[in-house]
Amino acid sequence: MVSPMLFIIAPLAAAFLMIFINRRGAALALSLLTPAGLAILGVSWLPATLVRAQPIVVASIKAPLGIPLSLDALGAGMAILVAVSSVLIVLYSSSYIHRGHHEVRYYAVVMILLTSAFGLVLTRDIFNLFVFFEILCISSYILVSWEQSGAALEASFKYMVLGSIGSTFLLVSIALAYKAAGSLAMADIAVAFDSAPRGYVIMAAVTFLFGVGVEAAIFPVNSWLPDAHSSAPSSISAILSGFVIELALVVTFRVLNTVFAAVDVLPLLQIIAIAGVLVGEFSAFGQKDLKRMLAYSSISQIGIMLFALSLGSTAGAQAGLSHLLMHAGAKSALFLIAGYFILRTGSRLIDDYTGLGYRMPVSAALFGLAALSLVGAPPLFGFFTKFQILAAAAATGGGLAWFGIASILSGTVLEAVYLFRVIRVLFAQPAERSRVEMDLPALVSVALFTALVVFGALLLPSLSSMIGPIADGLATLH
Amino acid sequence: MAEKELTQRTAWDKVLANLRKRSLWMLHYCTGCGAVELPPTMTSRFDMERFGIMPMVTPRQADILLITGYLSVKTLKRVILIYEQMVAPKYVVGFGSCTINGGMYWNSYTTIKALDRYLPVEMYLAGCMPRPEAIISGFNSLIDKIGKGEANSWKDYYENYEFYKKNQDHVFGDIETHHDVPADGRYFGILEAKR
Amino acid sequence: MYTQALLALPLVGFVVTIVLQGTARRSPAILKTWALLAFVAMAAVATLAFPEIGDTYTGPMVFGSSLSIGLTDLSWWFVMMIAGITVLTSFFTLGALRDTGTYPMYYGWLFLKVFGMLGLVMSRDLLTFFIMWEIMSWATYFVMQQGKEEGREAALGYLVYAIVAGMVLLGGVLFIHQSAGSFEFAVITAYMAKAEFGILLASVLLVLVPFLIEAAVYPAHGWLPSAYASSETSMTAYLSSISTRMGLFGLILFVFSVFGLKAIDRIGISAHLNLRTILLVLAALTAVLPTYTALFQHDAKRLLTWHSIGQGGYMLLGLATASTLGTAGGLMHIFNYMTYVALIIFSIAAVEYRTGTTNLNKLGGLIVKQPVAFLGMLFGIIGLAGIPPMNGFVSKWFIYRSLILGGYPFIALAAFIATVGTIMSVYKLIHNTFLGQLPERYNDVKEVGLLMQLPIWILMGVVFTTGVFPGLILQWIAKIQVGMGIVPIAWTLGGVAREAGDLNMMVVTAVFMATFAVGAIIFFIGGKRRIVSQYDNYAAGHFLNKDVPYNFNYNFYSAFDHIFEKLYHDAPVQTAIRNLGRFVRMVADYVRRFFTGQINTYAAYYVAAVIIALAILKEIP
Amino acid sequence: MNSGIGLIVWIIAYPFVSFSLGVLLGGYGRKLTARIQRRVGPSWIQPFFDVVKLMSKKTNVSHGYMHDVAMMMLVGGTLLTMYFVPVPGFHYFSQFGDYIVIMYILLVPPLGMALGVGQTANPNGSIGIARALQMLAGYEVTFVLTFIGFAMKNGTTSMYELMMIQQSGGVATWGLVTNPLLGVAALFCLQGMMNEKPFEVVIAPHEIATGPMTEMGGKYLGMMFIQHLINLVVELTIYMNLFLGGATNWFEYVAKLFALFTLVMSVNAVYGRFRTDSALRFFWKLPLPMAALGVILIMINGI
Amino acid sequence: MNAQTQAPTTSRPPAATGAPRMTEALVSAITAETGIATFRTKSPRRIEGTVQADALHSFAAALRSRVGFEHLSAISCVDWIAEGEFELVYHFWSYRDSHLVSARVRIPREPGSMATITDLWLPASFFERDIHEFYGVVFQGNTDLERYILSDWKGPPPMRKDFSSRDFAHEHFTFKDYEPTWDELIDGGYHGQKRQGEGSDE
Repeated sequence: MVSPMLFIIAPLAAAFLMIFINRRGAALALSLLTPAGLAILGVSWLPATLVRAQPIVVASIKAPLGIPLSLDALGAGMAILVAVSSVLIVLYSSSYIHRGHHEVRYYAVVMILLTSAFGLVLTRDIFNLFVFFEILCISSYILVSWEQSGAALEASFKYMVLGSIGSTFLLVSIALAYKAAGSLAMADIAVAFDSAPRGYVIMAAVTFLFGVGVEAAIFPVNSWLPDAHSSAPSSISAILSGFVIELALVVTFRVLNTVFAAVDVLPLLQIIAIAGVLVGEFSAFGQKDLKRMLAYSSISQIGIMLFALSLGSTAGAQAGLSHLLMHAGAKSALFLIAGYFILRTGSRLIDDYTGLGYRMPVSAALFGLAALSLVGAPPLFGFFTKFQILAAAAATGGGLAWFGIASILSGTVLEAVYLFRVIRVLFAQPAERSRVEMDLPALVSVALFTALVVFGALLLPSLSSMIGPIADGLATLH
Repeated sequence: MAEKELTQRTAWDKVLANLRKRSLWMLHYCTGCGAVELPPTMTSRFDMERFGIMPMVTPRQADILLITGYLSVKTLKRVILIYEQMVAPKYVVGFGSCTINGGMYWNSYTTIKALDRYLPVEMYLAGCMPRPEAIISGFNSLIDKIGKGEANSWKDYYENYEFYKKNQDHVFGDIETHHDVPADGRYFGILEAKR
Repeated sequence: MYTQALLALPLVGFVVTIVLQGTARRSPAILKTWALLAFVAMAAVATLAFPEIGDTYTGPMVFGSSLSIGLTDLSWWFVMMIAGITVLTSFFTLGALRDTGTYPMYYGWLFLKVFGMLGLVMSRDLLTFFIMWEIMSWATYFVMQQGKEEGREAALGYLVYAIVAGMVLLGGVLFIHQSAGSFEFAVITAYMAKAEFGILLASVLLVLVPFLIEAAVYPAHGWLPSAYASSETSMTAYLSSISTRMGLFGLILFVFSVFGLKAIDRIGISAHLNLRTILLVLAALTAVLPTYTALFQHDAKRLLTWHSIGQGGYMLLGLATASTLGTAGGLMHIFNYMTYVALIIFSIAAVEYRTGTTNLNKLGGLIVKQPVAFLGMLFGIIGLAGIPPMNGFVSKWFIYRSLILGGYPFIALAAFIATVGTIMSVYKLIHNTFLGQLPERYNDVKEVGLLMQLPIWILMGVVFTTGVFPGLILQWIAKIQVGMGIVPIAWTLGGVAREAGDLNMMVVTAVFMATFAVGAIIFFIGGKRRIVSQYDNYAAGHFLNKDVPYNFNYNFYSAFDHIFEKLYHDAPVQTAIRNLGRFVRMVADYVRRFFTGQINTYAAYYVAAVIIALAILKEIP
Repeated sequence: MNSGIGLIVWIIAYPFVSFSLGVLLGGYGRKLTARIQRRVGPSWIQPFFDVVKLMSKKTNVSHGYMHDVAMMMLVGGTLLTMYFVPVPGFHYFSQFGDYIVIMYILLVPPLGMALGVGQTANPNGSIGIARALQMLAGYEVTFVLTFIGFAMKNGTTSMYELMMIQQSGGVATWGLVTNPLLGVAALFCLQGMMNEKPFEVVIAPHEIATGPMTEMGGKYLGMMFIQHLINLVVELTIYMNLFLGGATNWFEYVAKLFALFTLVMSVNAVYGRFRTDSALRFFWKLPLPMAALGVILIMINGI
Repeated sequence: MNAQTQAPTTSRPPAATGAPRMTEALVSAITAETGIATFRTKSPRRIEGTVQADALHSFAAALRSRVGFEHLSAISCVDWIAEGEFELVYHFWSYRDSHLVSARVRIPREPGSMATITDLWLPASFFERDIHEFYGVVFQGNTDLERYILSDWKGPPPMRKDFSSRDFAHEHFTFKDYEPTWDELIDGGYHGQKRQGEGSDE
C-alpha cells in the first residue's frame, strides 16, 4: 500500500511543479489530480485504519528525534472529506476565478493549504502540529487577500494579527509541554501531564485551546471570520467554511481530549459553544450582505458541532462528526452559489437579487435545498444529524445540556427565517427574465455538494458502521 | 265603467270587494298646501284609521295616491313614475281645486291644469283645501265605490294608455320609467291581450 | 398492503410532477389530468384500506427505532377527509387554474403536502409523527408561495409560526423520548399514566403548544388570514378546509390516546379548573374574536379565512368538553366545516374566475348571471351559520348541548355570540356578491363551465344529506369515540336518540318542507306576478339607470364599526406579536455590534477569553 | 291531541288557529295603541282585512326567483317554529327538537327575508337587514343567556320539560318567580324580538322607508303580514313557556298571550326609537349584566 | 363693459371691527370711500342709490372691503318694458352696522348683458343664474348660466313682460269644461256662463 506520507509530499510537490511550469492548464490539471489521487489513497487506507491506527515511520528515524505521524480512522475520514471537497472546489474555481495573470499561484497556494491540512490530521508531534498550523494560517491569509480589494486586504490583515496572537499562545503551550515532558511527542506529553501540578496543566491547556482555537473559530476568538469569509473569493470562503475550520476544531478537540486529559475542559467548551450558537444566529439575523450572513451562520454551526463534541459521550461525538460532514456539504454549496449570485448581479446585498430565482432557476433551487438541509427539514440529511445531536444532548441530560438544546432550537428558528428571507427575495417578481444560469463546471460541483446533503440520509446505514471507530479517534491518540 | 262590467261580478268578487274596502293605504304626494290637512284627519280628532286607512311610505305598499295640490311639469314626471310603481288596483285621489282645473295657478305657464289628462283619477276632493270632514266623507264614498266594485279607473290607464302617453309627451317629452304599460296590461290580463 | 400504497402514492406523484414540470409551460392539461388521476387513485386506495384499520407496518430504522405507520379509526376518518377534499380541489382546479405556467410547482407541493398529511395522520410513533409534521409544514409553506405576490410575503409570516411550532415540538419529542425511553405511543402512554407531575406538565405543554399554533387557536392565529387569503383561491379552499385541522388531529391524538384523558385531567386544581378549562376559554376566544374581525373585511377570501379560525374555535370547544356529545360535536364539526367552507370558497372562485375580483365593495347582483354559484354559496352559508337543515347545525347543536349541560354557561354564551357574528358576516358575504344591483361592467358575465360546477354540486349534496341524515357521519364518530376512550354517542339516522337528548333532523326537515309547501301554496293563491328590471325600484321618485350606483355594500355594519372601531384596529394580540418581532430585531442589532471590525477590540476579546477560561477551569475541580 | 287522528287534524288546523289568534292579537294591539292616543282605532280584525286586500292585489311586482322563494321560506320558517313550540295539549314535535333547535329555526325566517330583500336590490332594504342582524347581537344574545341559565338549572334543554318543571308547583315555580333577574332581562329582549318600539329601528318608516319591506308590494307584503301575525303568537308563546310556566288549558293560554301583548304594545305606544348602536349599548348595559348576574346566582347555589 | 375674466378670487374679507355706526355716518362713509354720491337714507337702516352699470363692480368691491358690507344678500331684477330697460338691484348688508345698501343699476333691455360679480361673491352666481333663466340677462364672466328651475321649459324667459303666461297656459294646456251644478241651490239662476265671459285675471 502506498505510504500515507504521500498526503504531505504530493501536494507540496504539485505546488512547486506548478510554479515551475507556470502554465494555467497544467496548474489546473495538477491541482485537480493531486487531491483526487489523495482521495483514492485515503479510501484505500480507510478499512485498515478502521481496525487500528497505522503509525508511519518517517525516514526510519525513531522517536524521540523522528517526527511521529500516524493515520487513524478519524484521520482517514477527515482526509477523504478534505480531498473530495477540494477537488470540487478547484473544479468550481476553474470557471469562477477569472483568467487572471497569477492564477497559477492561486492553485499553488491551495495545494500548500492542502498539505498543512493533511499534516494537521496526521501529526502526533506537538511542535510538528505548530508547524502545519502555521502553514495553514499563512496560506489562508494569502488566499483571503486574493482579490486585492481594500476590504480583502483589511480582512486578511485582521486575520493575520489574530492568527499570530494564536500562534504565540500555541508556542507558550508547547514550551510548557516540552518543559514538563522533555519530548515533543504527544504521547509522552500526555503521560507527563498526568503527574504535573494542576495549575501548570490548566495554563498549558488554555493556551493551547485559544492557540489553535483561533483557526477553529471558537466563539470569543473568531471575530476575524465574518470579515475574512465575506471578502475572500467565494471558492476560498467555501474551503475555509467547508473543512478548514472544522479540521482545526477536530484537531483542537482531539488534542485537548487526549493530551490535556488531566483537565476536564468539557463544561467550558459547552459554554463557549452555546455562546457561539446564539451570537452567530442573532448576528446573522440582521445581515443585509449574503456572504457575511453565511459567515455568521458558519460561526453558529461550529458552535453546534463543538456543543455536540463536548457532550463527552460517544453518541455526541458521532452526531457532531456527521453534522460536520453535512455542514461541509451544505455550507460549501451555499457559499459557491452565493459566489455566482455576486458574479451575476455584481452586488453582495440580498435586496438586489429580486427575481434572480427565475433567471437562475437551478442554482436557486439548489440554494433552497441546501438551506432546507442546514435548517434540518426532514427527509434531508441535516435533519438526521441535528436530531442526533439533540438526542445525544438529551441523553446526557443536565441543565447545561437542556439550555444548549433550547438555544440550538431557537437558533434554528432564526436560521430558517433569515435563510428563507433570501429565497423570498429570489422568487419575488423579476425585472426581466433572461436566463443567466451558472457555468457548467461550477454547476456540477454545486450539484454534487447538494447531492451529498439531500441524499445524505441514504449514507446513514453505511456511515453508522464507520462512525464508531472514527469517533473514538477523538478520545484516544495512537 | 261599462254596465256589463258591473253585473259580471261573482259572489266571491262581491265578498272580496267588501273585505278589501276595509283596508286602504295612502301614499301622500305632499305638494301645494293640501298636506297640512291630513295630520288632523289621522289624529285623535277625526281618526281616519277607523276606516282602515293608514299612511304608507312606498308606492309598492300603497293603494291610494293622494295628490294634495298643484303639480308643476317637473313634479308631474315624478308622480307618473310613482303611479306606475304602485301595485294595482290603485286609486288616484286629486285633492283640492289645483288638481281639478289648475286652481289659483290656472294661469301659470308651468303648472298642469287637469290631473285626469295625465293619470286616471278615481276621485276629486273639491275645496281650496278640503277640510278633514270633506276628506273623511270623500274617502267613505271611495270605500263604497270599491265595495260596489265601481272603482276601476286603474284599468283605464292600461286601456287607453295612448291618450295618457300623448298628453304626457306633449308636456315634457319621453321619460324612462322601466315600465311597458301595454305589455303589463296584456300580461296581467287587463287588456284581454287583443290589442 | 393498501396502507403503504396509500402513503407511497403522493410521493410518487410528487416525483412525477417534478418530471412533468417541463411540460407545464407547453400544455398544462397533461399536468392537471395527471394530478387528478393520481388523487382519484389515492382516494380509491384510501377506501380500500378500510379493512386494514388497526394493524401497523414498520418502515426504515432511524435512531435505533423503526418508523411505523398504521390506520386507526380516527386516522381513517381523517384520511378519507383528506382524500375527498383533495380530489374535489384538483377537480376544481382542472377548470379554475388557467395558467399553471405561473404556478410552476402548484401540483408538486400539493402532492408533498398530501404525503405529509397522510403520513402525520397514519403515524403510529412519535418520531414518524414529528418527521411527517415537519414535511407537512414545509410543504404548506411552499404551497402558499404559489399565489399572488403578497402570497410570498404572507408565506414567510406562516414560516415563522410553523418553524417555532416545529422546534417546540422537536423539544417535546426529545423530552418525551428521554423521559419515557422510547418513541412508541404505547410505552409513552404507560409512562405518562404514572409520570410525576413536573415531567407530565412539561411534555404536555411542549406538545400542545405547537398543535395550538398550527390549529390557529386564538393567541397564535395571526399568520392564517394573510397566508390563506393571498394564495390562489382553490388552494385557499383546500388550506382552510383541511390544512388547519392537522393541528386539531394532533391535539385529539395526544390528549385522548397518547397521554390519555386521565393524565391530562391530573393537570389542574379541580374538575372545573384544569387544562381543559383553559382550552375551553382559548377556544371560546378563538370562536368569538376572529368572527367579529371577519365582519369588517372587504375581501371575500379574507373574510372566510377569519371564519376558518373562528370555526376552529368551535371544534376545540367540542373536543375540550371531553363529554360524549361534545367530542361528537367537535369531530363532526371538522367534517361539516370542511364541506361547507370548500363549497363557499369554490363559489367565490367561480365568481373570481368570471369577474376577476373578490373585493366585496365592487361586486353585486351576480345571482342573475351565476345562479349555480349562488346556490352553492347559499347552501354553504346556511351550513356555516349553522341553521337547519344543513349539517353545520347538527354539530353546533351537540356542542351547545354539551356546553350548557356540562356547566359552562358563559362559554356557551360565547359560542352563541360567535354564531350571531357568523350570521352577520355570512349575510354580508352573500349580499355583497350575489344580491343588490348588478353593476354595468358585469353584464356579460356567464356561469362557470361544467367542470367547475361539478364539485359545487357534489358538495351541496353532501352538505344537505349529512344535514338531514347526520347518522351517516355519527356512526363513524361513534367508532372513533370508542378508540378515544369515551362513551360512544347513541346515534340514530336523524340525530340523537331519546335519552341522550332530542334531535331528529329528518323530522325537522320533513316539517320544514311541508311548511315550505304551505308557503308556496299561499304564494300561488295571490295574483300573478311579474319580474321587473332592477332599475324599476323605489328611489323616492328619482329616475334610476345604469350610471346611478344604487347599492349598499360599503361599511355594511356601521353600528358595530362605530362601537368596536378602536378594539378592531389595534387588536392586543397582534401588537404584542409585532413588538416581539421588533424585540428580536433589536437584540440581533445589539449582538451584531459585538463584531466591531477594529482589530484592537478583537485582541481585547482574545485576552479576556483566556482570563475567563482560566478562571472557570480553576473553579471546576 | 298528541297521537293518531287527533294529531293529524290538529296539524292541519293549527296554522289557521294560530293565524286567527294572530289577527286578534294584531287588531287588539292597534286598538290598544289607538286608545292610548285617545283615538277610536281600527276594527278588531283589521289585520285580516289588510291581508285579504294585499293577497288580492292584481299586478304584483317581483325582483327575481330568490325574491319569491324567500317569501315561501319566510312563511314556512315561522310555521315550522310554530309546530315545534308546545301549546296546551299539543307537544308532539318537541320530542324531535329542543329549544336550541327552536332558537335556530327562529333564524330561518329572518334569513329568508334577508335573501329576498337582498334580491330586491334596494339600499333601504339592505340597510334595514343590516340593522336587523346587528340588533340580533343585542336582544338574541341576552335571551339565549337567560335560556342557558334556565336550562343549566333544570338540566334539560327541551322546552317541553322546562315547561313541565315550571308547572309542577303552580305559580311559585314559574321561571319569572324563581329567577326574577332572568325573567325581567328576557322581557326586555322580548320587546326587541317583537321588533316593537323602542327597538323598531329595523323598519323605521321615516328614515329607510319601512326598511326591508320597501320593495314588498301586494301578495309579498301580504305574506310578510301573515308571517308577522303568526310570529307574534309564536314569540309570545316561547316567552310564556320559558318564564310563565306555559299553559295547561286554552283560556289560560289566550289570557297570558293578551296580557303579555298588552305589556309589549303599551311600551311600544309610548316610546320613541333607539338608533342601532344606542339600542345595542342599551342591551349590553342593562339586560345582559342582569342575565349574567342571574346565571351566576344559579351557578353559586344551583351547582 | 370690461368683463373681468380672471379666476374669481373669493378670499373672504376680514370681519369689520369697531363700534356700529349710524345711518348718516354710513352714507357719508359710502360717498367718501366709493366716490359715488347718489346714496340717500331711504328708511331706518336702509340706504339706497343708483350706480352706473360699468361702475358697479368697483363700487361693490370698495363697499365690501372699505365700508364693511360683507354680505351680498340678493340681486333682483325689474323689467321696465316701457323704458326698454332692465333694472338690477344689488342688496348689500353689513353685519356690524346691520344696515342694508341697495344699489340700482339700469341696463338696456336689448343686449341685456351685465358684468358678473361672482369674482367677489361666489354665491352671486346663484342669483345671476336665476335672473338669466327668468329674464334672459346675460352675465359676462359667469361660467355656468345653465337653467335649473324650469328644467323642461322650451319657451322664452317667462318673467319678461312681453311674455303672457295666461295666453301660453290657454293655448298649451286644455281646461276641463266645468259645469257646476251646485250654484242653482245657492242663488237659483246664477248659471256658469256669466263667469266664462269676462277675463278673470284681475
